[in-house]
Amino acid sequence: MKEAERRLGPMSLGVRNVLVVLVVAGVAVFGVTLFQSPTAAWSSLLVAAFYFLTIALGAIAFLALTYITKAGWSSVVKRVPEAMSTFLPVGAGLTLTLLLGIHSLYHWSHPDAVAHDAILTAKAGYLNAPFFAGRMVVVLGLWLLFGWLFRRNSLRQDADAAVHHTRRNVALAAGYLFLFAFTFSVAGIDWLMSLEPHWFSTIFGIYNLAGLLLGGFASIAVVTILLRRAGYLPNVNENHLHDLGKLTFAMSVFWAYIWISQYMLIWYSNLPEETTYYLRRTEGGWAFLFYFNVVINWVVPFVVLLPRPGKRSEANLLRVSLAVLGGRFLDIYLMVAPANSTEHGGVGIVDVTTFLGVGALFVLIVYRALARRSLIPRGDPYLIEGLHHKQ
Amino acid sequence: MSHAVSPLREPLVSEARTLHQLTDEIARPMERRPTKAWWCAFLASFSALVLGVYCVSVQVMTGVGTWGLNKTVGWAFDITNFVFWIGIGHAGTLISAILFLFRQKWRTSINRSAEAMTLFAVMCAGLFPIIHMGRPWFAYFAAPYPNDRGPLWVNFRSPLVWDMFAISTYFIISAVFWYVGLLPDLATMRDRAKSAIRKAIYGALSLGWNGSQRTWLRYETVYLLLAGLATPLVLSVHSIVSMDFATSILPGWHTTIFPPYFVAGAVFSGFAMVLTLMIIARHVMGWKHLITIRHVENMTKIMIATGGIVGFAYATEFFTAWYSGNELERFAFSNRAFGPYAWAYWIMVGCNVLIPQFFWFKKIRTSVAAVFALSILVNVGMWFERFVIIVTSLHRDFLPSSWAMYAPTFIEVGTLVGTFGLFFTCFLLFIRVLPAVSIAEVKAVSGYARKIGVTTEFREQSAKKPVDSWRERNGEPNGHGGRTPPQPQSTQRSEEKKKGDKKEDAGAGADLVTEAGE
Amino acid sequence: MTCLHCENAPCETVCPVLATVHSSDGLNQQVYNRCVGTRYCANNCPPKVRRFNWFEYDHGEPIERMVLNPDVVVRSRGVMEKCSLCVQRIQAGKADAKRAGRPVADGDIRTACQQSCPAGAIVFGDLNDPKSRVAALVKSGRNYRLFEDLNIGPVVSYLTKLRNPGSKEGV
Amino acid sequence: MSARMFVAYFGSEDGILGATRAVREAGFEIHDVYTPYAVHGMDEAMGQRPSRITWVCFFAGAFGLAVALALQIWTSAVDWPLNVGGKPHNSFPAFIPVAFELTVLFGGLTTVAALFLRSRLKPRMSNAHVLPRVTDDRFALALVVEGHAFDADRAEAICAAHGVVETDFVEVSK
Repeated sequence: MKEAERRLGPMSLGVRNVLVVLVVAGVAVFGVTLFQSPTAAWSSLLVAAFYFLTIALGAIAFLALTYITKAGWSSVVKRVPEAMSTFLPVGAGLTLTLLLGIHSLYHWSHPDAVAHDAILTAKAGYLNAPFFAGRMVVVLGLWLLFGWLFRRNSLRQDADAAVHHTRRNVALAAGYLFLFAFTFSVAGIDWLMSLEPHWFSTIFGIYNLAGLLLGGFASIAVVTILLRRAGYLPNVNENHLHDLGKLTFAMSVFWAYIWISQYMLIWYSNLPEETTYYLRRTEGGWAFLFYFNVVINWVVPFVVLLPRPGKRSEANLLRVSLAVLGGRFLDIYLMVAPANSTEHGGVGIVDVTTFLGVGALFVLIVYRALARRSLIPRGDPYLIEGLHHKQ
Repeated sequence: MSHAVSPLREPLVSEARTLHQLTDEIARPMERRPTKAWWCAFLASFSALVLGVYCVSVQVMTGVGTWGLNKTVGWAFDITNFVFWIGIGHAGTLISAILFLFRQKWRTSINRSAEAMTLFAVMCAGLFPIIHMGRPWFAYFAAPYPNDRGPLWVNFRSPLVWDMFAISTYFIISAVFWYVGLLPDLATMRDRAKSAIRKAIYGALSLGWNGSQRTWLRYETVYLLLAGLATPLVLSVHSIVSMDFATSILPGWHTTIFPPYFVAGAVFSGFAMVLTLMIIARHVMGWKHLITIRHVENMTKIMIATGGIVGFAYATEFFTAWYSGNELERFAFSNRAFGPYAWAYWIMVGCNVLIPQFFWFKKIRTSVAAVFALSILVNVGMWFERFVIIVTSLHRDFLPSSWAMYAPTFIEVGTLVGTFGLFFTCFLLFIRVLPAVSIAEVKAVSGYARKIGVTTEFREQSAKKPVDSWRERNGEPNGHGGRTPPQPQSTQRSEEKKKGDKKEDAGAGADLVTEAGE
Repeated sequence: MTCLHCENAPCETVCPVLATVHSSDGLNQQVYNRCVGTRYCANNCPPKVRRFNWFEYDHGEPIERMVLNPDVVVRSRGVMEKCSLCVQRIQAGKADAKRAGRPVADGDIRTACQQSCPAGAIVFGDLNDPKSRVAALVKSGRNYRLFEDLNIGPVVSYLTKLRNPGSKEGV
Repeated sequence: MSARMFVAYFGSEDGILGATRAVREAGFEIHDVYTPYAVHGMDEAMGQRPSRITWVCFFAGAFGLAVALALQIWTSAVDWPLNVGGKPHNSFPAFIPVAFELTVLFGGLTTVAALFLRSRLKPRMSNAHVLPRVTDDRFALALVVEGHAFDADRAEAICAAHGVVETDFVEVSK
């Protein structure tokens, strides 16, 4: 292996400039909209921040899951999720910014609204601004800590090839997965479910978790394929793509399973306090997006990735993963936008520009992280299995 | 073997064995007479089964009134047992299908018994939806068959109809999966059989399996496909079972988290049962090198994970009931934790949330006795989980005027005991007549991660021996281009038999060398 | 309490064998000879108004049996039952009207409970007929339905007492 | 139906894998390989194409799905539409579970039936057609003898290089 294949060179200036322009444009449009329609602006930031935060978290979940299941094949791609996890501090910062827009986003944050609403009064012990902010700081802090630890241990292994780094990460993964399921569930309830403070669904946390894993795995596939096309990661063969495809496929089916569980149970029981959520989203312009969400997040990956060649073809996997990443935006958007919008459907300009701005930031940060370290985890004891992976 | 294996991997078969030794060790328990312990266990199980048959007969002849139900609590022991047994079955499919898809090779030595367990558990479970009916002789009404009643079909909106489809599909697919997995081993049994009857029975069942690679390739494809089908199937079955409750409008039953939560709970309790059975089996059958302490550990780890999901679901449910701000929801849960059935609730929490936390400690995970005891406690807890969900939600629902209490009768308890009798009777018969560990699959992984592999050693051994060629047998020391007329078929087979005996001796010699080499 | 004959009856959707369905009159019907007795309907009934035949009850000697209502089927064991809003009387009333060649008039059909209530506190009629007494009472402002937050749409409703809103009175 | 074959027995997976690869490269026609367990990489060594049973499974599953949806929609909304709890006659979300189950049932059963038919697996009382010990600890390589010039010396030499333990001419059923 040549050193050049292991290291990513600096980003070309043209690409870099485009990304910087996107970031600046995002900030500008967001700033302007903030004065015209603060709810729309904050909603767009919530969607974009949550989207990229969950992709970084999905990458950490991938690492934790492969550690705990003692997967060997994933060793050759693990630098990709590690690099993606470095977006976490920025994502956390953007999420904290949302606290400034709490009154635009969350109806329960207005004390006078709570006072006139018996249900909101009953929940005020949980849904109040200080506690909300406190929970946000704690969950973000925990994720930052674990993301940093996983990557640090893995990078240290490059130098000394010691097995104890792997063992330590396995132990960390066991604890982290528990902690993460719990904290992410809290985050889902707080940031998204409480947008409609009367509505509740016990599966909501798992629904978001399924989406997070789907988006995380799809984006790992995308970055891996792009690097491979550029001549890096020469050890990633179609068997690895097959596994990434399988995981994306499985998570897509899992997401659909959770989606239908929530939808069908609420449809069946037909209780007014629950059906409001779906009634709002199946009216007017939202209806098309609502059903299209299922098509792009489940039907497309299911049909394309079901046959074996579908998962092993680089181009195929790339296309489907990109479709899924688009679907993830739609999924999050559908949880956020209808909650505070009086309009019936449609994605606004500020939603697009903010999303692209945060996305450009994401690409800049992940690229930097990829370029700083060897793309092959030389010291990983499972590397031998990853290099000779075949199925 | 040429596979690249990480130095962190440990062998799956903990002691070196030749292939023939593996065949022998797994097949021998079926070829010798049953032990005293087996007879004791069998008699105990069979007595329990007889008790169950008695209780079910009384109930079917007299009416559901022999149970402790009332107009408020319409389901209790019946559906609790149903969900409990279905849950037990789920670990079998998880081990055979999901772990297969995840390439967790350690599943090989436990999947056969776990799948058998699935079948027997589903049999026990399937009993309850039938006997819980007021008129079980009309159970076929729930099937959509052409009829002249108008025509009257069934209500495809009813979760009970979904259940019927789900459970019958689950049973059929599990049975087929199990049988397909058994084929190579049945052939091994056929070829080892001494008596003509055994030979005929195993011969008929093994469908003429001859180890052909062309068949193996299709077989492996089919196995993968069945695993791919069984994985969503097992998720769907318990999801559908959970929807019996979740589609209702009853606080405590209607909650959207039920499908994934029930699946996790099912796997949790199923693994507890697999552990209970496997710990006994490895002890009684002397299979400690096949079902190693690492297998036990891996299963406890899965229990930590699934137990964690279950605990997480309890917390979510409780929190959301409060968060909903809905008085009925809040009451349903406070009644669970502090009402008249609080004892059942806290047994459930204790056994399902606290007990698995012990498995974080390696000392406990590797202590077979401790794991055995804890796995039984988990099963107790999971039984109570279903009891709590069903009874506490029903007994105090919307109108306080219809609140009531429930207590089981002798008939209900006897029926539960009877299903345990059925389960263990079937299982004990199973280990007498079918290989309880997959011979072919264990052989395939016996050399895994072993530096001085069985296969290598055997090859060295055989390479040293002079090749037993057809030439010598025909008395033709020189080559002749392969135009030899082989012996007539009839004599050839007897010839081969003799040869077989000779090889048996050679095999034994090779074994000795292997052991000496260790 | 009696069956509320909900429009979105939670008992109906869960029955596997279609033994409880809605009639075109708006009744929640129970088909005894189709019922297999899963008791699922009773579990899912918020007011818990369904009754199950736990045993085969003794209906006595042929002479004793003559006290049973000849218009109503005797339910066997293992079958769910409940208020049918005197479906036998509804059918008879409709048949009488048909024979007389006129539509069913308000007050033609009286349920057994209505007939036996000395205070006349129970009113039965066609809700779709705006001129019927029951429709007028429902519009009176005193009317309320149970479990409205469950969206089950009970057809049987109650009137609040005028002077003491705390207590309830039958329809 | 049976034909005479040259059969070489091996005591290990590695032996048979190597020998199979070698005889194929040398141009011998492989009738089949008989092994006690599924040997990984054997399909490649023998030059087998992936099984087409996957397609059987896919189409059978799709057929099951279509049958299930048709049955449910027809019985609930066409044949005798009943008002059940105010739910629509075509209650599609409620039909998903049964549709899924029948997809799996049709797919699974048809796949196994296809395996049995294609591999001609059917009950047989005797094991006369099975090579000795291949269900225990032997790996057998059967080469086609008839129909072309078969060089037994060369075959034997190749097998010997891979640790053959026994060679024979046997009538093997086709």
